[in-house]
Amino acid sequence: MTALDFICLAPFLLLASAPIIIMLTITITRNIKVVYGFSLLMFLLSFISLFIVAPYIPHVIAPLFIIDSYSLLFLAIIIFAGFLITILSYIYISQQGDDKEEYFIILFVAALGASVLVVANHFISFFLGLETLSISLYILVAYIKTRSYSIEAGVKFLVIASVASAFLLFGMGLIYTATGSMNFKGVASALGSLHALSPILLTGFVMLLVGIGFKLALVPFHMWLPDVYQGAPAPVTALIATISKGAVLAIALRFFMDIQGFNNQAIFIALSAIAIISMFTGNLLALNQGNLKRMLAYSSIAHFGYLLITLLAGSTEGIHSAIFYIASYIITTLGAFGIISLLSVCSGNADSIDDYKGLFYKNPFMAIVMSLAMLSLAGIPLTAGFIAKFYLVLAGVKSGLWLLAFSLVINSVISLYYYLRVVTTMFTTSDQVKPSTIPLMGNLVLVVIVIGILFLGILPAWVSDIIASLS
Amino acid sequence: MVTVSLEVQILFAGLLFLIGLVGLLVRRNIIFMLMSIEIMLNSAGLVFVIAGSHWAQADGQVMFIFILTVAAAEVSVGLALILQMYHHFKTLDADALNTLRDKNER
Amino acid sequence: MTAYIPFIPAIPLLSSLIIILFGRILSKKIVAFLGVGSVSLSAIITIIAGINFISSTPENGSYTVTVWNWLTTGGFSANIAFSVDALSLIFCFVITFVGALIHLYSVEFMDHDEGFARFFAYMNLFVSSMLILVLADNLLLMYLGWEGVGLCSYLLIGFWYKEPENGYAARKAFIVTRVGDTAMIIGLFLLFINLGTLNINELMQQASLKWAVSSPLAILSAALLLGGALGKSAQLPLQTWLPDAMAGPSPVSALIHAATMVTAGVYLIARTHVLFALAPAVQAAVAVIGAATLIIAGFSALTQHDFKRVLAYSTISQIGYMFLALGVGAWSAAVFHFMIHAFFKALLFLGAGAVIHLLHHEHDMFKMGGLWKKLPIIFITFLIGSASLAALPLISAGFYSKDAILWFAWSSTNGSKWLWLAAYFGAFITSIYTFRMIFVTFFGEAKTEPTHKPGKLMTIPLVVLAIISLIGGFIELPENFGHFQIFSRFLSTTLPSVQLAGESHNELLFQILSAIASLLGIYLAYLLYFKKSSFAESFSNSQLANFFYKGWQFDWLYDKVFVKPLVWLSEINKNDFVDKIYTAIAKATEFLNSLLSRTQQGRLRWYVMVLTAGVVIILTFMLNL
Amino acid sequence: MILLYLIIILMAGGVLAWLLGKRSAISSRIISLAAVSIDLILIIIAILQNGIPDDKKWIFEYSVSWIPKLGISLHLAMDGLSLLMLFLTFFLGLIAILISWKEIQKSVGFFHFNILWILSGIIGVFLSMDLFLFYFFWEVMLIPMYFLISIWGHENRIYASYKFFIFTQASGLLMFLAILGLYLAHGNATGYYTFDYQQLLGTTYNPTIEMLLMCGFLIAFIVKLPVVPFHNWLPDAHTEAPTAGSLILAGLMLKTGAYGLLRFVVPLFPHASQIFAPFGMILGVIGILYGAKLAFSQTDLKRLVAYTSVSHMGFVILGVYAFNELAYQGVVMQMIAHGISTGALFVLVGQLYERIHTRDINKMGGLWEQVPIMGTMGLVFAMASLGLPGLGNFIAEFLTLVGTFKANILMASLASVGLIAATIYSLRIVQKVFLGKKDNDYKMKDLSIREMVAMGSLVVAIIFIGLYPQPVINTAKPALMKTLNAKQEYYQSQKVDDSVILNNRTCSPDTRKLNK
Repeated sequence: MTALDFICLAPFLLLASAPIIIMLTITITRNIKVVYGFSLLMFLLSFISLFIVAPYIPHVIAPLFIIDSYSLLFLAIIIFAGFLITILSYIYISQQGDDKEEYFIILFVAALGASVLVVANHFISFFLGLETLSISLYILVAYIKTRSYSIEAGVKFLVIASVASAFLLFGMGLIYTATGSMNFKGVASALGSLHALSPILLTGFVMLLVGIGFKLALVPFHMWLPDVYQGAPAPVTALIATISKGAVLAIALRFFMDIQGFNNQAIFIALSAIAIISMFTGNLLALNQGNLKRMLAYSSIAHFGYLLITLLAGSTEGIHSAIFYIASYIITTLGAFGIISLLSVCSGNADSIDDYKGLFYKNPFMAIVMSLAMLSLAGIPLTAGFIAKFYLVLAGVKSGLWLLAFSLVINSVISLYYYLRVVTTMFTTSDQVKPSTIPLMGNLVLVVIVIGILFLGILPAWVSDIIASLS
Repeated sequence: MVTVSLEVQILFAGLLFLIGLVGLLVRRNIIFMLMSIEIMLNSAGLVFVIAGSHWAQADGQVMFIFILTVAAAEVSVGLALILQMYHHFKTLDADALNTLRDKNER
Repeated sequence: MTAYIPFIPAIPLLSSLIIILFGRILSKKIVAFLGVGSVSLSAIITIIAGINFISSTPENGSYTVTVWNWLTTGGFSANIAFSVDALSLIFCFVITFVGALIHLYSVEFMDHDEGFARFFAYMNLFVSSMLILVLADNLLLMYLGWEGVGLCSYLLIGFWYKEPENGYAARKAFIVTRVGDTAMIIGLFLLFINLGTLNINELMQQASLKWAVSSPLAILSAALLLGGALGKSAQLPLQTWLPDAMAGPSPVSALIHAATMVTAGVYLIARTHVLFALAPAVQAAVAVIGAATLIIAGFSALTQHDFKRVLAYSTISQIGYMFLALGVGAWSAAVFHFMIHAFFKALLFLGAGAVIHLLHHEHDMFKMGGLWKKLPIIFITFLIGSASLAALPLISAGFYSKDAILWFAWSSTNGSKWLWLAAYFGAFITSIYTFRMIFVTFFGEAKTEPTHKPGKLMTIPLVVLAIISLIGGFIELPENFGHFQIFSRFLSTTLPSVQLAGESHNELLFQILSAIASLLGIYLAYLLYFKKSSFAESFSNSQLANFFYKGWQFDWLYDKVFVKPLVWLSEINKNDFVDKIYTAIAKATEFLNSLLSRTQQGRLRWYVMVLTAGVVIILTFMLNL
Repeated sequence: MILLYLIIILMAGGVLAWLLGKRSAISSRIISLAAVSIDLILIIIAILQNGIPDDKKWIFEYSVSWIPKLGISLHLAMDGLSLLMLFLTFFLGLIAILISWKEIQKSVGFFHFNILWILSGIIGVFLSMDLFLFYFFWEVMLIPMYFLISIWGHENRIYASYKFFIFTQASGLLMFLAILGLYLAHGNATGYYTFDYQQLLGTTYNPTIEMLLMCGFLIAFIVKLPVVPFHNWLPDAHTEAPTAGSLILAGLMLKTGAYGLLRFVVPLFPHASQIFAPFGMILGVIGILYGAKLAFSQTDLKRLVAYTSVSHMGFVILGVYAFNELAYQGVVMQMIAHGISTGALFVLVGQLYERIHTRDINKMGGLWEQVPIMGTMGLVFAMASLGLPGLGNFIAEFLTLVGTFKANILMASLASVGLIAATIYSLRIVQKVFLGKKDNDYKMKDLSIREMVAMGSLVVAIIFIGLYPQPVINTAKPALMKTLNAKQEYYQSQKVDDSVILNNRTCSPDTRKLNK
């Protein structure tokens, strides 16, 4: 390993050192504030370290990692989201029982796992990153031991995620068997020499798809998502919805683009079908959902159905739009879950949509943020979601994916109904007036999110130019 | 030395995988389910070993070691969760875990 | 010199606006002054214009005053412009002169009504619209007036809005005439598209240049215009609204539903006579419709109990005469009859109104009686009016005007003996029902006592109109009888004279015949209703009489054919069946939602099962492809 | 630049009104009144200084790039048609604020924020010359309207607001797809990818693609217009919206559909429009008659008026597909006249509701006695709605029908039957509400000065354009001729040689004028 390798691994080293240092501090004294402050600092440092790394890209750390602009961008998104989630988590977790400090340890491990995923270009790093992420998520989901929901979600998540991992591994094994390489590029070049895909290879791809599809919660691997979303503590749900999914999408994109999966007719058709079914299933399931977290889970199924379009587009525009989409999706989802976790702090669990009745009159700012988030998810102009959808559809139709674009449109319409339901609920007057004041830091997070949503929605050119220039 | 063709070897691993999967589907006890998952993971490990030997690379075995490690970590977390599950639900029946579900309400 | 023409309609309009805007602040006296004064002023201006016109008749018989350009676009142009010629002057004169008298009458008639100001606002608006109608130099502006008078008619029929029946009658009037109007506006489209203008003079020139006689376009456009005329003038088959329109105050009936508005159809046809001449079939239809209407309405008038309804049917019948005249090409005879009819029918309505007013709003003639002694002035004037209506020979104006029509119905090129027979028979019936009215109301035993004597404001208009109804006929005497034809000479600049068919007949014979019909009718009425013949009683109870009474059941027919289906349709589809489609879509998605929702029942092994099944399906698919 | 200011003033005014609204309701009312007035004055001054050119140039134009990589720019431009629509927007906007003075007491600041943002979205739609921007504003006006309905509406407001939003959004998204398709079609043909309207004019496509793209645009506009059978959102939305909402919906938002047809559908897709024309006319006639029939069926006064909108908007699509100047002038006139007259009817219903808290016409009757001024206003606008000459609607309907008559005699004649139908329902309004026996014990006050100002100005406006429509006609003419020429040029060139490709001009982004 060279010094350059170390420089390039700086963000990872920082993220990896954080849990160790926190563990050490806990052995000395348990002070949540210190841990919290330190966590923020570490996220900040690792974010800054990205700029240190930036001049040296692209850099390959053979054979496991590749640090290029694409991964840096995802890293930035992940660390940024991690930073905001840390604040939300602190506000949320500090209201819970004892043993709060360990939460942050695991949070960092999860972030590390996600970070590894985005730089992985080898099955081993892929697998390790994924498992690091997953295992820490099991713990985080079940973190609130006193709540049976939390435990149930944790167990379910663990079992199904393990099954999915097994599928993934088996698939990787099969691909390795067929191609003799575990490196993405190696797989791709081996594929290039093949005329047709052998059954082993196809089975391998399908099983790999199970692993990825499970994490992205694409139909038919989506069943766990609502239960876990609902059972997990709100900040953890936010973590799953943003960091975990973002990282998995990053690796999926990288793998898919490397092997040029869209060129294979069978894979193309299968993925198109999954995309369309995911859109419809997600949106239809969300339609009458009374639990906000479950609703967002279903909506996320649909959104990742949309995102498959970028994969299938198979163009640089597709990748750009995917990055933009995931960025805006993450900021938007953070907004939604931010509100949920902040509200859960002041009034128990704010899961049910009914809990949001009259929010506009109790705390207009929160209601506005939530509305913005919902409208952004629905893809209404002035918000990030609109531009994201625009880029996505544009990339899709440029590659001639009219059917997918068309079903996206239909689904956008269906989805309007339930997004609007949330908005409407917040604006209906209710009798019960609970004071809902939120801590300053919480407000700060919300402000950042609002600015993010609006900025991406009104002046998307800046960000999209950055994305375009980096790749 | 009896040489067995690659296909047969893979088929064998696949069989193992299926056994795990079927076990997972038919057992309700959560501990048995975890064990089935272990079988599935190991069958995957087996594929890597087979492939490694087929291509005469060490990578497959490296991967296998990683799989073992990860499986161990998973099981440890799993067991901890099962403990908590028993604490809350007083049962190890996986089907009892259905408080989180669609309520079919408006 | 001609710049004052626009003031003729503008003054009543202005007055109307003032009353609408400030009606509640102004005292009754000022409102009355404005209302009567504005129309009188218009009348004076009209007379001045008439004198000027006669003294220096323009070469082509008309002159135009453009006020402003209304709209010009895409080859279409219409001005707010007024055109003055003999025809419009006569109409203007009748409208303003009779209008002024009726306004004057109304001051007393409406004295105790809470809607005094409103009444005069509407009336002035009406006069203004009517003047615009007759003065318009293009058909679009005429249509403005046309609809304006329709609106005022609607407002005034429903003037006593608290009675729902009045509102119903008003709506009926508006809607039925609107049916005709729609035909008319389609006619306007047709004319514009084919002739490129709606200016009446240009239109007539273009029509005669571009269209041959009986060309389909000419026939179609004339027929469509005729539709408008039928609606406004309450001719078959759109006559049903007029009897109900009597729900309005009597001055309204006098002005709008007797003297002026209902004759707008006559004006329209006379104004566009070139077009009708190009469409002989339509012109013949005008004559036939007129003949049929006059008989049908005459029979209905014969059986009515309501004082004003008799007059209403009589109006329909008399306009039938005018249409007949128009149909046979006797343009000036039609206009002449219009003028005379305006005088005597206004007189009759005002007289009837006065009677009703003084008898506590009693409308039923059979509950009146013996009034000749108690209300002598009203009786005498009413008698004069009736004589005119019944065309009492020599002394009444109505004789001269109606006789001309009868004569031309026979003798003109378009005439025929059947038309004459119908008209002749109609004249006979006319005198029966007219004098039935006289005998029933003014003779016999008194059943209801009048409350008080009519005041001066009421009697002066009656007397003035009565005088005119007597002497008005002398301005146009038949050729064999004085041959004093100032009226048709005046009109000759605008309307062509009637074409007589072949050899000259003996006009005198026809005059004597019609005199006989008139006198015979009066005698018959005398027998039936003065002597109280039992036949009158039995007839009025018969089915046939009831059929006539109900206006030949046209209302019943229309109710069944148009109103009922429409109401039925709107009742069954109140909630818009199209909505069901969208509701069904929403329901379908909700159904899918509940279906899918059943898959999410929280069972771990089911989740794994689905996952496995998914893998199997995808694998099968991919391996088979 | 002024065009951008117009939008910014409204948006900023909205935010300010919201912020101030928390402290004092009156200040947010005044702020919003001021914002709209400033816009109105600004545009009047600008027009007085600049005049209206007769040729086909824009009166004002402003362009700055927004997402340059995709050829998206903030391109605003105004011609006579937009100018008229702007006037209408500001005029009705002022009235909307005036009539809400007393009606809205809940969250006043947010209410005015919504009003002003709707208005800014609407003028954005009228000014956008970039299709992406157009779609952007098209959506911007929906959200605040949705809020307006769902927060300040009547009993069934939630349902209505969903319906409104989903209908318009669904159709809007289809248009969005079509916009992208157009973008690609143009880009593929010329190699120059842009959303700019002017550049996209005269794109050549293969007929099927053109048809599909046109349908995408069309669906958005005819849902907005609305045309039967896509009208179902309208009665609900209009009925449940607060008065200002109904006024803006009927008066302005429906007009964006008509505007879209004139500005985009016909010039961009001349050939497909020609094919679609007979169907468009049939839809128009169906709309006229079916809307009228439904209007006649209703007992809820607001719903009744809402259906009259459906009927009146039938004339618009009828006229649009007649493809001649007369009909187009009629369409523009209809947009304005209907905006005023139906808006006024909604205002009237709102005023009645404020006083007697019902919209059921069976519970009304004989109100004239107590509120003669209101009755007179009602009468005037009922007459406007039935197309009485002398009022603006007549000019509109007359011109539309004459124009249509030129194109298709049968359709024009059938549509004329709508005039009778209009008479039937309009008179029913007057009769049921103001006339007849008073068998209720409502104590009502007649219009206040504020209400009279609002209604009075509407009356004056409708009479003015009824008697002197020429200024409107002259203003709209160049824009309409442009639309017609776009279509005719296409046809002439097609006649000369089918294979001539219209579009081999070379476009470069620099040729666009930046700021006038």
